Amino acid sequence: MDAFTTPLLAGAATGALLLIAALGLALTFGQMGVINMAHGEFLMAGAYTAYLTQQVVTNTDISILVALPVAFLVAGLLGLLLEVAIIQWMYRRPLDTLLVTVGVSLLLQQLAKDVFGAQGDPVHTPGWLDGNVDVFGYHWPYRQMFTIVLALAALGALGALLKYTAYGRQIRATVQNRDLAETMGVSTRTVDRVTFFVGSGLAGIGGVAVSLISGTNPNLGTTYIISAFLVVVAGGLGQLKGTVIAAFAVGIVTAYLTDWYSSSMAQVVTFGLVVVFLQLRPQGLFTVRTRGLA
Amino acid sequence: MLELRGVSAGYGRTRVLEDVSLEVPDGGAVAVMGHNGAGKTTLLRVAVGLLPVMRGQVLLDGEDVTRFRPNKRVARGLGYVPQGQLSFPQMTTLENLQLVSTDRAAIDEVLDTFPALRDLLARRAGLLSGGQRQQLAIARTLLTKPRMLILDEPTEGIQPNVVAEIEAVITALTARGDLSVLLVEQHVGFALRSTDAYYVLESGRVTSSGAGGAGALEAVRTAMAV
Amino acid sequence: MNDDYLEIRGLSVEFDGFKAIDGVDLTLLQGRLHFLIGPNGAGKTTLVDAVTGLVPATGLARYRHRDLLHTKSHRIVRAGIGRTFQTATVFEGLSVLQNLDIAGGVHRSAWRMALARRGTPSYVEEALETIGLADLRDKPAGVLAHGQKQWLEIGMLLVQDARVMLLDEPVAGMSAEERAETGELLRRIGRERTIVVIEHDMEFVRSYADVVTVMHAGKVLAEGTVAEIQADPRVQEVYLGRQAETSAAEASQEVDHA
Amino acid sequence: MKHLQKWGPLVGIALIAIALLVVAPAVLSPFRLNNLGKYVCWAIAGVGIGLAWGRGGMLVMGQGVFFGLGGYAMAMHLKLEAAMATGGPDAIPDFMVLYGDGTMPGWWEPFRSGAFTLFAIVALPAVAAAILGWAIFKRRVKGAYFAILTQALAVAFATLLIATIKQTGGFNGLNQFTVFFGYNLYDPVNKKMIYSIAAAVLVVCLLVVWQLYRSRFGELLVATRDAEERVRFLGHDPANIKLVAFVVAAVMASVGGALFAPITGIISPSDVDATASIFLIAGVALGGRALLLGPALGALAVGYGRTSLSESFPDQWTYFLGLLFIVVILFFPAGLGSVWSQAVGRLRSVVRSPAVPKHRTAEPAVDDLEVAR
Amino acid sequence: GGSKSGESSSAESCVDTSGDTIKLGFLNSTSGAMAISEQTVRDSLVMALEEINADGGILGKKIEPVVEDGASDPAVFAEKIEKLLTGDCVAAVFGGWTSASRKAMLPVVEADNGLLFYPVQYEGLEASKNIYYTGATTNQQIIPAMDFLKSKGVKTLFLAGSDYVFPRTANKIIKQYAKELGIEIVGEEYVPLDDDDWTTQVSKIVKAKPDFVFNTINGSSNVGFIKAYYEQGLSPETSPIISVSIAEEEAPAMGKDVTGQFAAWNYFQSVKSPTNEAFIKAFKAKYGDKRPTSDPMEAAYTSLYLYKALVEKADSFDVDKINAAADGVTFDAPEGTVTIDGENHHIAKTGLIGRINKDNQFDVVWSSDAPIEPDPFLKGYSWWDPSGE
Ligand SMILES: Nc1ncnc2c1ncn2[C@@H]1O[C@H](COP(=O)(O)OP(=O)(O)OP(=O)(O)O)[C@@H](O)[C@H]1O
Ligand SMILES: Nc1ncnc2c1ncn2[C@@H]1O[C@H](COP(=O)(O)OP(=O)(O)OP(=O)(O)O)[C@@H](O)[C@H]1O
Ligand SMILES: NC(N)=O
Ligand SMILES: [Mg+2]
Ligand SMILES: [Mg+2]
Repeated sequence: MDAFTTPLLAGAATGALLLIAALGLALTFGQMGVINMAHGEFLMAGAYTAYLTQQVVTNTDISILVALPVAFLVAGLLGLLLEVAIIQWMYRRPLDTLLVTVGVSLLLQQLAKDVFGAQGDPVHTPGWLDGNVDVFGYHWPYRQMFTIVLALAALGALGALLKYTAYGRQIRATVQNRDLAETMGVSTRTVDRVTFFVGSGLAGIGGVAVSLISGTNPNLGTTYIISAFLVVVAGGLGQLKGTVIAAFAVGIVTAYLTDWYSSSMAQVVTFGLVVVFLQLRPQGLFTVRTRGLA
Repeated sequence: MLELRGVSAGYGRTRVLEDVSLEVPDGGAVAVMGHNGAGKTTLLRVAVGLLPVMRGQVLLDGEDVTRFRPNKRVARGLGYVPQGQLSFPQMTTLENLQLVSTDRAAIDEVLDTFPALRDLLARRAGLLSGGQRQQLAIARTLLTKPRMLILDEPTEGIQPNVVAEIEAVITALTARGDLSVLLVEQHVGFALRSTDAYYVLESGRVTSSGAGGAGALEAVRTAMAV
Repeated sequence: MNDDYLEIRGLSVEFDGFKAIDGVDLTLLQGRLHFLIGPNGAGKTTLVDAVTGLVPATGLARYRHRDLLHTKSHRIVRAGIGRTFQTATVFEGLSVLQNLDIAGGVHRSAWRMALARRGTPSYVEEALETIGLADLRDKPAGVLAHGQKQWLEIGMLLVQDARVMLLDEPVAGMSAEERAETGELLRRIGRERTIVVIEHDMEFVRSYADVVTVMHAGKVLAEGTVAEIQADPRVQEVYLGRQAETSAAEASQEVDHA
Repeated sequence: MKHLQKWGPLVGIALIAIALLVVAPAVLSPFRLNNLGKYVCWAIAGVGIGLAWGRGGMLVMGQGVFFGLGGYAMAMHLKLEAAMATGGPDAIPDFMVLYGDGTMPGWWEPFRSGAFTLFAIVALPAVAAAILGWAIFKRRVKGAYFAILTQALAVAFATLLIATIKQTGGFNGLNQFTVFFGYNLYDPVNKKMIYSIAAAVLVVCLLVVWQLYRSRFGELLVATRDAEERVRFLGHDPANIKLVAFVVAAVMASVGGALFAPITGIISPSDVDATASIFLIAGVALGGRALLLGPALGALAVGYGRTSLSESFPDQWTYFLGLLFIVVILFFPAGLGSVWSQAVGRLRSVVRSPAVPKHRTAEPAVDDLEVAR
Repeated sequence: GGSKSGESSSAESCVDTSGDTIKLGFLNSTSGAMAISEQTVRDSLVMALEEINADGGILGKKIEPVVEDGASDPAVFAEKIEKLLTGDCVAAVFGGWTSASRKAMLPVVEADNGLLFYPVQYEGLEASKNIYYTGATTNQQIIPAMDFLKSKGVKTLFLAGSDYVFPRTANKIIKQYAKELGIEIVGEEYVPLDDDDWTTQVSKIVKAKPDFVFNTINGSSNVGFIKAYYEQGLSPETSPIISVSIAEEEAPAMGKDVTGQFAAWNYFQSVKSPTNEAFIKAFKAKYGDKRPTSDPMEAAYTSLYLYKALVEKADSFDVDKINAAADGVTFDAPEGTVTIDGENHHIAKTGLIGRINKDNQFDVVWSSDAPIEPDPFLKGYSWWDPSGE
């Protein structure tokens, strides 16, 4: 039984982590078309925020809870800064954003190393997350459940934002036709900034979750960025539903493969499976088509 | 209402408009005519703010809005229907409208003008036919409740009886006296019927202008048949 | 009878339960300018899409014994059927000349593809003159105005030597003079070709149509000469509208002036 | 004027040839020349990227995979040559004894033959790219999907190499070569020879793309980049057009990798992973992806920049590198080469470069991303 | 043209010994994934250099460091060491961490007949006349750790390592020795170096209930492993860990109280000796009170002093003369007296096992007492079969 449950539950937690990272990307990449390779470093910023918060709020039981909104803010502001300084000039050439943000990612990594040192810093798991519950032989850590809850909460909040507010329509309109949106009275500048802020902020929250797994280190972002992009792509650009399914699918499939073979082979095979999957659904899970050549 | 003063504009290093001046009075309707590539669309893009000027000024209600972004000009009452049946393809017809206003009554009102759209509310705009998209585009702009409509070949691709409908709407709105119109149109007859002044554009310059009406037909034809 | 006609029988196209085309029969003969009109959303573009492999369809569409509904788009083109698009799509990064040259390249061998173009092929030169873009030959097509792009598209069909041309609103956005020029052009090239034109401008239809088919709600509503069509109350009802008479009168006046 | 236009590119290639083949060997120390050789290998891959990305619009983020195929193919041969030089014709590479069970996998066997290796360096990437490209392009995967997919492949490829220590040397990669097709690799004269081969290969690659760019295929490729679906209605299958460019780019990357191994004396997963692939792209972007000479010169410049920046500022150089990416892409979207060609263009007052039109204001940004498809 | 294989040409040294300074190269990754570990090595090299210079230098010449970044990329290490040796004409190079970087530098340093001092414990099975290995080889760290486990009565062992050469080779040795010792290996798991997620693997440890876990994980991945280990309810009481890459620097970075876990090294900050006290004092004075000292940085520090001792014994910076004089050169290092083996260029080191206390320091619980002679090829161990599994 545990051979079945362990990868399922552990994989779901990995998937949740991917989901938080990918949700931000689903906004900045899926909605706005910006390929932000520095998104991983926003994750890293979230992790360092968790560490710094613990220096201030020394009670680790509450510091993580404090860290969540602070990390959202920190990473969000970083994202905003990136948008204002660089991205705003590049909306008409999305593929180029990839290269610019690679540069930003290099800068941020080096900066983290110079500020915090090459050695990682510890982030302590709060007492109430320190433990596990036995699920058919798998000692399911509370921390993993917390990650899943966190991801679902982020998903719910983002989903509501997109669905029930005018902002949701505005962001879609902006990405689909910037000029037209502008002439429909949408302030595309505001939309861009809000979107980048929220998308990057989500990465900050993901970073707090990651810090509970691996503490902090300057290279933390690189670990997640490509999988997160892959999730967004497999899920279909601009479709939250697809992103969710893809995140959990990648997390759980990887966990089973890890269980059966090895971590390395699991990575290789999962990437391979995504490629095969895109053969079947070339535009991702749920991306919708329009007519003609447009 | 809207005034262009000595505007030059273009793309990259190529100039398309050369020292164009034009005025649309409050409640007035102006037609711009010219051959393909004369710069009509460019002129309208400058007016809405999608294209920066190289020289000259754009004034709205006497205020210099040359540096305003389009959405600010829209907030001040400009409504723009671009050429090319543009829509937000991944959003449904209804969402396209709701982007502008979620007021159910207002939406109903424009749907009465374009009844064909009623059956298409749940369809994604990218799946509509060309003419359906154009109707949607006009409806969407009307929904912004503009004080001034800027229309770039609004009847292109629209079936004749709907063209007549659009013409009637424009006439009705201008007749109320609170709507100004700047219209680019290839159907000279339609254009002149709906407006009270015209400008002819040749290679980016205004080569002739005058009062509208049926009498202007001959003048425009000569101006354009160079 | 020669083989050079396009035959459509019982053609249907369905999108998620919505029948955009519903059992259309059409025979398109060589040498006649065939116009396809009908309300927005009647299925005209979809019909062309179906015949050129852009959307899946059922029924039958045949040209020179070739079953078009089961042929890939690029092979349909190779079989001699060309089309333009309702929103003109040309290669923005290439010059007008290059656009035309590429269009003439379908039957070039791999080896000749690897070689550079030397000079301007005569058929490209001819097309440039025909569509009146000779002066703009070195301009990137991306900077052409709307109408110029539409001419370029027609020019591309010319060098492609398409035997069947399906033109989706080719004169939309053109001035009256330009329409007239385009109409004459179509008439000239239409003699040895099968040409289908989708159009809403009734003045243009009146001036150049040999046959008119009216579509409505995915079906063929009527077919005949312009006069027959204009007299058809059903067509007036769904398409031409109450003002059909007045606008016809006005249009003839405009023509007189032209 | 017309002549300049026609022969200008050839003059440029000739200048590069003279600089690399005559001037550099005369003025550079053996070490610097060897370094230059390494950049030349990247430039060879870069030329291919210029074709696929600059002209074909395919942002190939995983060229490390092909670079690696060639690099490892060559390295396997050199490893076997080194083993056979000391241990006789049946000798196997040292690491297989150290980390493995002292047996060699069968698929290594053919690489004992130099001829087979040379064949494999071309055939392996060609076949791999053809299969991959066919699958990807026929399914019309493009834009950002394509970019991220290829990047993921580079990650998977590097992970696979690391995980197969016994067959590929894992994280360590393959190194400690001593002989290159019979020539002693420690002899400076021979190193110079290998450098010259690399430089000559680069020149040949430039000539190949020069011909491709001016050919009708080159125009068709640009057409496919700009309006892929429209190409279908000219009677071409865009997948085939893209496939050709993709395969040519893959082979060039592979050849670059194959020369990289003897020049640097090592090929390891970090030379072929996602980061390495991005650096390949960076050079091309810097130089100007749609230009003829831009990708090669850009790759050389990035290679040189990495070396000299890290020598001058060993602790801060990644800042400079990061800034370089940002500044170049932000301010010179068509690459530094475009500054030059624009200046020339202004002189002639004709812009004939089939590069991306500068102002595409009328188009929605989604076009490049294919969101709307 | 060029010569066919056979006549190996030994490069002429370009080291300039005429001035009153001597150039040495420091080649560590200060960017990329390995910067985490290698930065500390760089720090202690710099400290040793300052001490030596303050003390009059080597043979009266002040050391002039030439610093380079290996960028965590073996090919860069190969390029940079060549640059240091042939361009800057340094007399010796200090650095490298991963075996990949060392393997990449080896042919270069041999071809140029230069010197490399490599300060990290590694998987052995190598000896080059141009490299001095000042970290442990397997019989000075892995094998003592196994002896320690045997002495604790361990019956079952679980192997957890990063997926690269050092852990895989170390585990190959461990498995063969375990068979000899009658210890059963109940699981073996690897995770890529840059991967932090150990959940699935740890759940296998939970299931296997081993007496001990042998940890050959490198770098930041250790954090993920340790967190997953405690999360799933494992503890030093049930299945303690013995690590070969967790030192004083890493222990507090785990974000977990790792008291009671073990590590095998040749140096701990807690080692009691006057030299070590001085070393710790100097280090903290230079880098701050919070920075601990650890085995790799001690080995790096020692390597520079060993070089000084070598040069002074040979009375020359010439590589061949240094090599000729190498055997028996000693240095009173913080870890104790170390001695160079002139044959294999490794050094004799004392094997230590420490247990982590609540201050994240290691209490020595086992010691080989005397320095262990290096045996990189395990010639002295009859159970070792290089081509066995
Ligand atoms: N994005 C652009 N970049 C460069 N040049 C452009 C661009 N858009 C238009 N032009 C050029 O500007 C000129 C005027 O174009 P514009 O679209 O304003 O013409 P128009 O009068 O609206 O024509 P049409 O009746 O065909 O719509 C044309 O010659 C065209 O080549
Ligand atoms: N992929 C699709 N999915 C759903 N509905 C579609 C799709 N494609 C077309 N339609 C619908 O099919 C109908 C026919 O569209 P079509 O574009 O053929 O009309 P048309 O006759 O060309 O109209 P117009 O004159 O406005 O161009 C329209 O109602 C359109 O909304
Ligand atoms: N040599 C090591 N620890 O990689
Ligand atoms: Mg226009
Ligand atoms: Mg249509």
